[in-house]
Amino acid sequence: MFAVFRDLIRYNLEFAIGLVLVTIVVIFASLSFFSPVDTTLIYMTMPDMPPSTQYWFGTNSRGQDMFWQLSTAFKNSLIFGFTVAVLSRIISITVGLLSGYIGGWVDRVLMFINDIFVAVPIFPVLVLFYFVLRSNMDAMTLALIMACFGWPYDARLIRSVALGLKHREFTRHAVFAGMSTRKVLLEEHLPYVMPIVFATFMNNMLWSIGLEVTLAVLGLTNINTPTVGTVLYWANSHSAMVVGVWWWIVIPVILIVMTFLGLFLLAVSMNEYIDPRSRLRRMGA
Amino acid sequence: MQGYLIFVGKRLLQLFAVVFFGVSATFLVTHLSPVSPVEASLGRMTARSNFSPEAIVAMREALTDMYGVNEPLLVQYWNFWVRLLQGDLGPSLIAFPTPAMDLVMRALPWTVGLLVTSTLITWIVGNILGGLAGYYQNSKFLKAFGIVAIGIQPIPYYIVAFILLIIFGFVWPVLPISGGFSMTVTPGWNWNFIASVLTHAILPATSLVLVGFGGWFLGMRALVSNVVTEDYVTYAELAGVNRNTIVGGYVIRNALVPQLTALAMTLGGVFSGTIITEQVFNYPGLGSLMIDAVGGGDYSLVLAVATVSVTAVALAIFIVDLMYPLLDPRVRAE
Amino acid sequence: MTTLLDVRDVSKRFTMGGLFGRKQVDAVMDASFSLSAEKPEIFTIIGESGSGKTTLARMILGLEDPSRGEILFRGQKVDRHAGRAKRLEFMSNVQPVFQNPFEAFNPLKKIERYLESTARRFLHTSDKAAIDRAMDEALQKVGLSLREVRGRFPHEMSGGQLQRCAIARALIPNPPLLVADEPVSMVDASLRMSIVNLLKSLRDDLGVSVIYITHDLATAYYISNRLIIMQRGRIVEMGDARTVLDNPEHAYSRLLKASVLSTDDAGAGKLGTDPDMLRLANGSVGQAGRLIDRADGRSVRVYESV
Amino acid sequence: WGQEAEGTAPDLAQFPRNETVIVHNPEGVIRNPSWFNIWVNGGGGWSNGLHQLTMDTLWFIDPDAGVPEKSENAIYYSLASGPWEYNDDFSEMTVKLREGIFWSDGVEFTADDVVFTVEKQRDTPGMTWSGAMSTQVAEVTAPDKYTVHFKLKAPNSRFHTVFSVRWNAAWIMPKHVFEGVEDVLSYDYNPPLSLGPYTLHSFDPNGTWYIWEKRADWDKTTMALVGEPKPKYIIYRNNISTDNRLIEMRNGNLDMIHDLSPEGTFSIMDQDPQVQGWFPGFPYAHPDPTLVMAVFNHQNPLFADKRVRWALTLMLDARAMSMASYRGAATLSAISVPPTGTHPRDYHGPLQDYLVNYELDTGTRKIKPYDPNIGTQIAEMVRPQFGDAVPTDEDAIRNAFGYGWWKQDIAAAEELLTAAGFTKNGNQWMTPEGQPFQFSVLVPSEGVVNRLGVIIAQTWAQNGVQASAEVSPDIWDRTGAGDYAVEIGWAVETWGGHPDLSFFLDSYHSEYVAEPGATQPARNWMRWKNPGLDTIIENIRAIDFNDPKGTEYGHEFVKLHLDDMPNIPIMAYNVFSIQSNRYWTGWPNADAPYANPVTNWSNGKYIFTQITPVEGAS
Amino acid sequence: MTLENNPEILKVENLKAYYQMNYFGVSREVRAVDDITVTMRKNEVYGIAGESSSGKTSFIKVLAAAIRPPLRVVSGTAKYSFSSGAIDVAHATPDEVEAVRWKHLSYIMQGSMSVLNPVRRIGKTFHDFAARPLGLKGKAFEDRVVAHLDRLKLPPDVLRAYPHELSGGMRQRVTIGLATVCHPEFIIADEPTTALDVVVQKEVLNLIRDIQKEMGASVVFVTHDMSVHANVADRVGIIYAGRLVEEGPTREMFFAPKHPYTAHLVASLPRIGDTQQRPALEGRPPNLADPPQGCRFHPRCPLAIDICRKEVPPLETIGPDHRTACWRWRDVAPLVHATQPAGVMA
Ligand SMILES: Nc1ncnc2c1ncn2[C@@H]1O[C@H](COP(=O)(O)OP(=O)(O)OP(=O)(O)O)[C@@H](O)[C@H]1O
Ligand SMILES: Nc1ncnc2c1ncn2[C@@H]1O[C@H](COP(=O)(O)OP(=O)(O)OP(=O)(O)O)[C@@H](O)[C@H]1O
Ligand SMILES: [Mg+2]
Ligand SMILES: [Mg+2]
Repeated sequence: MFAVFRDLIRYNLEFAIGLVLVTIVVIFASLSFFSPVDTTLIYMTMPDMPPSTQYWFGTNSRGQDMFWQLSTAFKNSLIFGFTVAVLSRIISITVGLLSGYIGGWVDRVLMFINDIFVAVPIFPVLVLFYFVLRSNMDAMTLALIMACFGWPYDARLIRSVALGLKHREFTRHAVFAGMSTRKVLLEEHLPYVMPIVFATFMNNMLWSIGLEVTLAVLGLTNINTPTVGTVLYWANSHSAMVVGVWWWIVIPVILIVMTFLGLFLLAVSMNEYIDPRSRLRRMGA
Repeated sequence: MQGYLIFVGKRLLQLFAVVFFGVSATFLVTHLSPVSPVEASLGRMTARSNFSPEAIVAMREALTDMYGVNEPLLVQYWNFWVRLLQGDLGPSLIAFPTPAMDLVMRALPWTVGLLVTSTLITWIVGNILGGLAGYYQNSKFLKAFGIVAIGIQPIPYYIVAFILLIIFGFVWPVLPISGGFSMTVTPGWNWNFIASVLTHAILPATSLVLVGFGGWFLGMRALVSNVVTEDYVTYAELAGVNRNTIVGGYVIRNALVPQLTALAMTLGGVFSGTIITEQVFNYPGLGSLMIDAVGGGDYSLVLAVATVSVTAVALAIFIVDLMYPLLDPRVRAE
Repeated sequence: MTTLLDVRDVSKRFTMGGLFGRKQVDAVMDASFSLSAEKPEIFTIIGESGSGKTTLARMILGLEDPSRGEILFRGQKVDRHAGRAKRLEFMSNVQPVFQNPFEAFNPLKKIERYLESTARRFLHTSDKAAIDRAMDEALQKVGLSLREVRGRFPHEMSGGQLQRCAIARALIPNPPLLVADEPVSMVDASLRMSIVNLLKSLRDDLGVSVIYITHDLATAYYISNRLIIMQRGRIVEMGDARTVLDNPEHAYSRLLKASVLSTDDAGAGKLGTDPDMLRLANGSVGQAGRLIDRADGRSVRVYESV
Repeated sequence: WGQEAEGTAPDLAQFPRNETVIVHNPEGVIRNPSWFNIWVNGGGGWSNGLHQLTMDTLWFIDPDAGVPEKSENAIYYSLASGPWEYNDDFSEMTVKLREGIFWSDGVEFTADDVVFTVEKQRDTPGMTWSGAMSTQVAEVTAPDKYTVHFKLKAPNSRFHTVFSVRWNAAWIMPKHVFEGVEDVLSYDYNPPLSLGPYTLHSFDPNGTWYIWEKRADWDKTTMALVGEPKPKYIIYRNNISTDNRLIEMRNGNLDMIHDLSPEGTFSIMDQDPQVQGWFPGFPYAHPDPTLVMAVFNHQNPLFADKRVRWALTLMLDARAMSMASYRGAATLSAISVPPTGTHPRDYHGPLQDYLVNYELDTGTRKIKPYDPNIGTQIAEMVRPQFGDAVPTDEDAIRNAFGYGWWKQDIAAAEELLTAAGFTKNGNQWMTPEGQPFQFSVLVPSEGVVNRLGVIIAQTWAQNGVQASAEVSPDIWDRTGAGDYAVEIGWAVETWGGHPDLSFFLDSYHSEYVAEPGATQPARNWMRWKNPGLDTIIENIRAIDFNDPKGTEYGHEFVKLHLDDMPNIPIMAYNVFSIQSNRYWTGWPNADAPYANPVTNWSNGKYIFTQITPVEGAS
Repeated sequence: MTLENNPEILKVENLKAYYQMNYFGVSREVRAVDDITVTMRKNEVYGIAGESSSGKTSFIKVLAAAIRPPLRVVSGTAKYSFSSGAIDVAHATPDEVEAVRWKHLSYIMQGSMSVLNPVRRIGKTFHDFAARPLGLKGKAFEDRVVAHLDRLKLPPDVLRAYPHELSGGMRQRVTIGLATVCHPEFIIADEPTTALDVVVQKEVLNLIRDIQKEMGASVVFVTHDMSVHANVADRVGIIYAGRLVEEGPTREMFFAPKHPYTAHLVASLPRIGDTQQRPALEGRPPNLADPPQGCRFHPRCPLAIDICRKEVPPLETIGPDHRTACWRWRDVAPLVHATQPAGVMA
């Protein structure tokens, strides 16, 4: 395992860069656990200070130190996005692979449910949940609800790949090698859909973070909890771009781009690792 | 042929079921929401004027009566279906007594026009580039390009939109930044109008494409990575088949089916509109209609949008399912 | 006499295509035969490409439901949808060697996984050493070793190596019935002999019955007890292997035998086929006919018009 | 596209900028753009020019001073030729109408129109003013063509306000159109007739713009009394995002903006010298005649004790609130009257001494909590950033930043809480029942009030009260239903230009306070009941609108409010309405406060009579 | 018939091609092609046989210029002399290779049943593969393809079919058609008939032979089926453990092999009507990652002596066109007689 890791770093520049990017962001986000300031408070410092040695990322118009603000925001958003993505991945992989592999009425029922979830507009549902739960609507609950809506697209995508895998000889071979359905799905088919899982993982994370932004803007989440969404929401409502408080926007954008580029590079190199054939392709085919 | 018809029939049943359950779910969701359309209307009518408390009470009663919201949920549900089957979604409550469907139909062409076009462009661009990037995994250019695509994708949409707005609306004001068409043209099938609609759509569409294609890019790249190692690709390469043909006809084509399903679903989903585009570019559409409807507790309008959207999604999936055998000749109709 | 495997009037029809054209393929039509439990034998299936051999094998393995007829293994219906325990029980008794070794292994996974899983599941052990031993033994039987195979991905192996791995895997549970679909198509003559000899000794020493699907009439003659010859989904001739092959009766069987290349006139470049034979053999295609039992124990399909 | 637009295709030359004013309509996209029946809520726009340019009714009361000489005490006699006339017990009202006023189709406006308007709405539930008419009007008649006579169901000295436009009022319907309409509730009134100086030219079927054209016979409307409106065309358009508005104004495609963020305003002021706000310098914004306050729910036992309410008041820091919400651009008010329009003259100025000397008993000592210099302090705080734009003159500072507010006095607040039986456990206040003093503060989902609410909750939290801001998109529903503890919003809204307080005060009467859980009508969201208050209200009901005693009662109310502190008045709701002098000039401002510049107010039409095109601008 | 005097078209010299990997914690070197020198002539069919995993496919991949990592040419050359010029495919640039592909050099991959794009109609595939090298368009191209298919006994209909609609034999023929439609000078085929029944196999072989004759092309093909070599090849080369151990005219190879492995291979063939127990080779095929010293066959060779264990036997020419790499080739003949069933030599 260690050797794999070492070789990934050594031979795969993408992996190394991706790892560095993601590590930086994760460390940055983890710093929020040691934040010396309460990031929900406003007017704790001079507003609108550009980045300096005192305030590395400057301060915003609400008098908050952007360093800690962003650190907490990234912690919250990453945890949120990850939770949604992981949960909905679990559902979509399970449904997609099962549906494709087992077929028949299981497939029909699952796809039926799937289609309903695709078809029902998520927005009124979120609003309803908001009104019903109100202040009990915390990030985790929201993540759970969104996970329930984040899987069906990808489940269909995975299913369509799984449909092809079902008829491949190696699946039958695996069955006769005594592998259980779970094993067949997880060990034989899952690697095939892993590239899709990675890709949809990122898309889903973006979707959830984006939807969180929209909800924040509409006042359906607590905008005083720092998240990437609320940071940008506040920047926007203080016309930060117009006024020239660029660091309020540019720094979070750079960080989020770093996060996703890093994840992308990691995903690409993981895909290569999973598929030994593409590993070879990169060696200069 | 007969077998296929049976398949179509079964699938059609499923379509109806999806629409039924989807619409019912939305019905339930909206009617469980505590936002009261009466209060919302009342608030709008009485805001900033000095209505006496008695007058407000009287109005509340009148509105409650008029909107028929005092009936039991089951009765409302039954009435809803009875009306829906007659093609009537009832009056909008925030715009009482205008039929909700009228409001939807007015916003529909804009949203659908803008979103369908930009989604298609996004899909095509994303898939072609994703296919290329997945195939030429060592190409420096495509790698760089992939990084740019992946780099743009996570930038929050309104920031991208804002940058476009500043660049093409202010710094170099060559494109209109508001509305669906200019005030100086007459809607209709005349060139001025069409040109105006097109120029007004450029910025919103570009912003949508910019942030949107990364997702397809990622998806396609991932799908392609399974295909490039297939024997038929290797063989075509060995035979010196034109690279473009390999990418298009061999690699992308084989990875396309799942992306088509996703496209269908996305296209179905455009019927819920995009709130932020509509706000930033003042573009008419369903997104903000939906927000207004939800905010105003306007069940009828939410349901009208939802019904259109649910039907569109279900139909899109249905069509793709029917086309599956065409897209992938190997597929056996079950 | 109890039967090990009873194939009763089995047919399989596939439906292909979609929107416009729909095609029905009768892959197997009314196939019947049975294997006895007491007398292990090598039962060979020979036939045209696409005549339904693999389909028949799949149905026996319970991977495909027959459209008609039924298949019984030890008196129990072979059922794709049986419970997991039952299926496992069945699999420990019947093991396949799949036709295309390039397809039979997941290209993303190491080959040893299949062997390991088989050993773990059917030898009911989770002792690493025991599993390794079982794997190595099986691989040795086909001229490989665990050392060579371990850590390798399918694309790192030659076709023959893969095919041998597939055979080795099927041998691990010591099943009473082996369904081998062209198990030696990709190995050299020498290895082919050793594998064929292996099948033979499995039968003779361990009482394993083998359903042996092949295009190689010579090895079929060499090891099999009985054989069937298939053409377009139909069994056209069935009986004792040597009886049939020494003196084939059905037109297609005869064509088959005549088409076997011989090394006798090596370098002479004789590749012609007798057109009359070809015509006769093709003449029976599409006709139902009837299987008639002959005195020498074989059955031959005859056609009214012929 | 839904429908063909009205009129033919105008080409660009048809709207030369020296003839056209472009106004921002804050309503957002209008859902049902072809709906002009303002008497029914059909999803059409109101502030899209419809009620500003085509509607008229008996009187207008400007929230600011009104055009000099054309108005009296900010009151315009519009369709009425003079003031309202009540009988002695205010149970009947007679109105004399103006002669020579014509609808845009050439039909003359008469008393029949007024009678029709009242009767139609009274008899058709669901129309906008039907509640107002049906609960009050017993009979309406037209003794002659230019006189209307109302018999009321109960005496009401403020009945005329139903027909007095502040933001809007019961607009008069054209009888000759509506009498032929079978179902008024589903009639879209497209194209609308106009009783004002403009008529509909064309509009966007998607509801994002409306173009209005000046009537050739504009002098046959009440606008003739004020002057000729200058623009030939007025375009109302919706620009939803702030950035979009800013760019459009800088590109010369917008002359009046309804509202911006404070920061957006500061930046455009900084970059575009042609743009102006209400105040020539900081804080630029126009104070609305609405008062933003922290509203307590009096049916919540936590806030039953006025010492608690006062304690919470004294915990607040006016400077922090001003900075956090408006970045200093707030106009503070310590009393329950907004510091806008003519109110400083009538209330804030006269009551200043009273406030300075106001004593509060904390239970252990007496303090004077008022700080008349807060405005100066805030001015000093923002001066480093805005420099010369910040006024230095004391009067100007008072107008812009308010007359003063309470000093933050934590010690006094703690004494008050202790006196009320609260105890402090570490840094946490506990109620007399031993529970943590904990509640949530309802704030709207965006804008300056949201920012204000957040800092208020935060300040309380920092001082040991577990208050947390809760964003609520349905804040109206919840305050109405009493489903909240503290809300940041307004329960006070006045005429602005007129000292009468009945606009909000009448509904404060205890008879209207709803049971817990039931919806509270009109403004008394805090459900405050006070016998003294009822007396004041009844006194006001008994005198005429223009009776000078009204102001005295107003002062009484303010004092009562101070003693009881039922909600905490904080600041005017300042609107960052700005105008561009690029093509048009002569906009109202603090120096020439002849009209409220906020674009959705229907009084705004007076502005169009006062502006002039800029020479050589287009 | 002898082709001895035909001009050379391919000259392989000291070719070494190894699989080299050092990645993800695994490092491995497989010497799949180890020092092969061989010459092929114009208009010749050269059959390659050998043990499974002895490096046949690897060798042929080099010849087809299908060298992809981890396969690397370590040393040696593989030079073609095409009518258009000479090219060393072991070291040519992709562009150079591109220029000769299909026009001069075509390749039928192992497992050729699955080399057709499942979602492309055969006609399209033909177009992809052959239109450019042929330089034909539209009708002219189609006519040419139809004519070629006709020669392969395929109806023109197949152009409109998808691969899955064809039987295995048809697909195999399509692949052959693809490889031959441009009349290349050199055709490389890796087990082209493995999956076919004997009837179809015979047809297909017949076809390859016919086309080769007609076009005057050279064919090198790999198969395990010695009877196929016997009937198709002009010369046969035997590869054992990455080395060419013997090559010679087909007849001689079958009737007078001069290497014990060849002898064994020929002898191990069973025939119909023959049930005699046939011995398989003792021992296992050598592991190419760690091949034995000296002659690589020695651990399994009945004739092995000391020298065999120490020194690598050179490839000696022992007759016209006949070369062998065995220290004891002179002693092989009795072996043949000992293992071959009676009557074979007749
Ligand atoms: N899953 C399937 N769907 C549709 N048709 C099928 C399927 N599997 C097999 N067939 C068809 O059934 C027929 C029999 O195929 P099968 O694979 O059993 O032949 P085979 O005798 O094994 O041939 P070969 O010798 O080439 O392996 C063929 O025509 C084939 O095209
Ligand atoms: N990609 C690879 N990586 C590592 N080793 C490989 C790879 N491909 C093949 N090999 C090894 O190289 C050796 C030669 O393989 P090759 O495919 O050339 O054999 P072959 O002679 O064609 O065998 P067969 O007749 O079974 O097809 C084998 O030991 C095989 O395991
Ligand atoms: Mg088969
Ligand atoms: Mg090979």
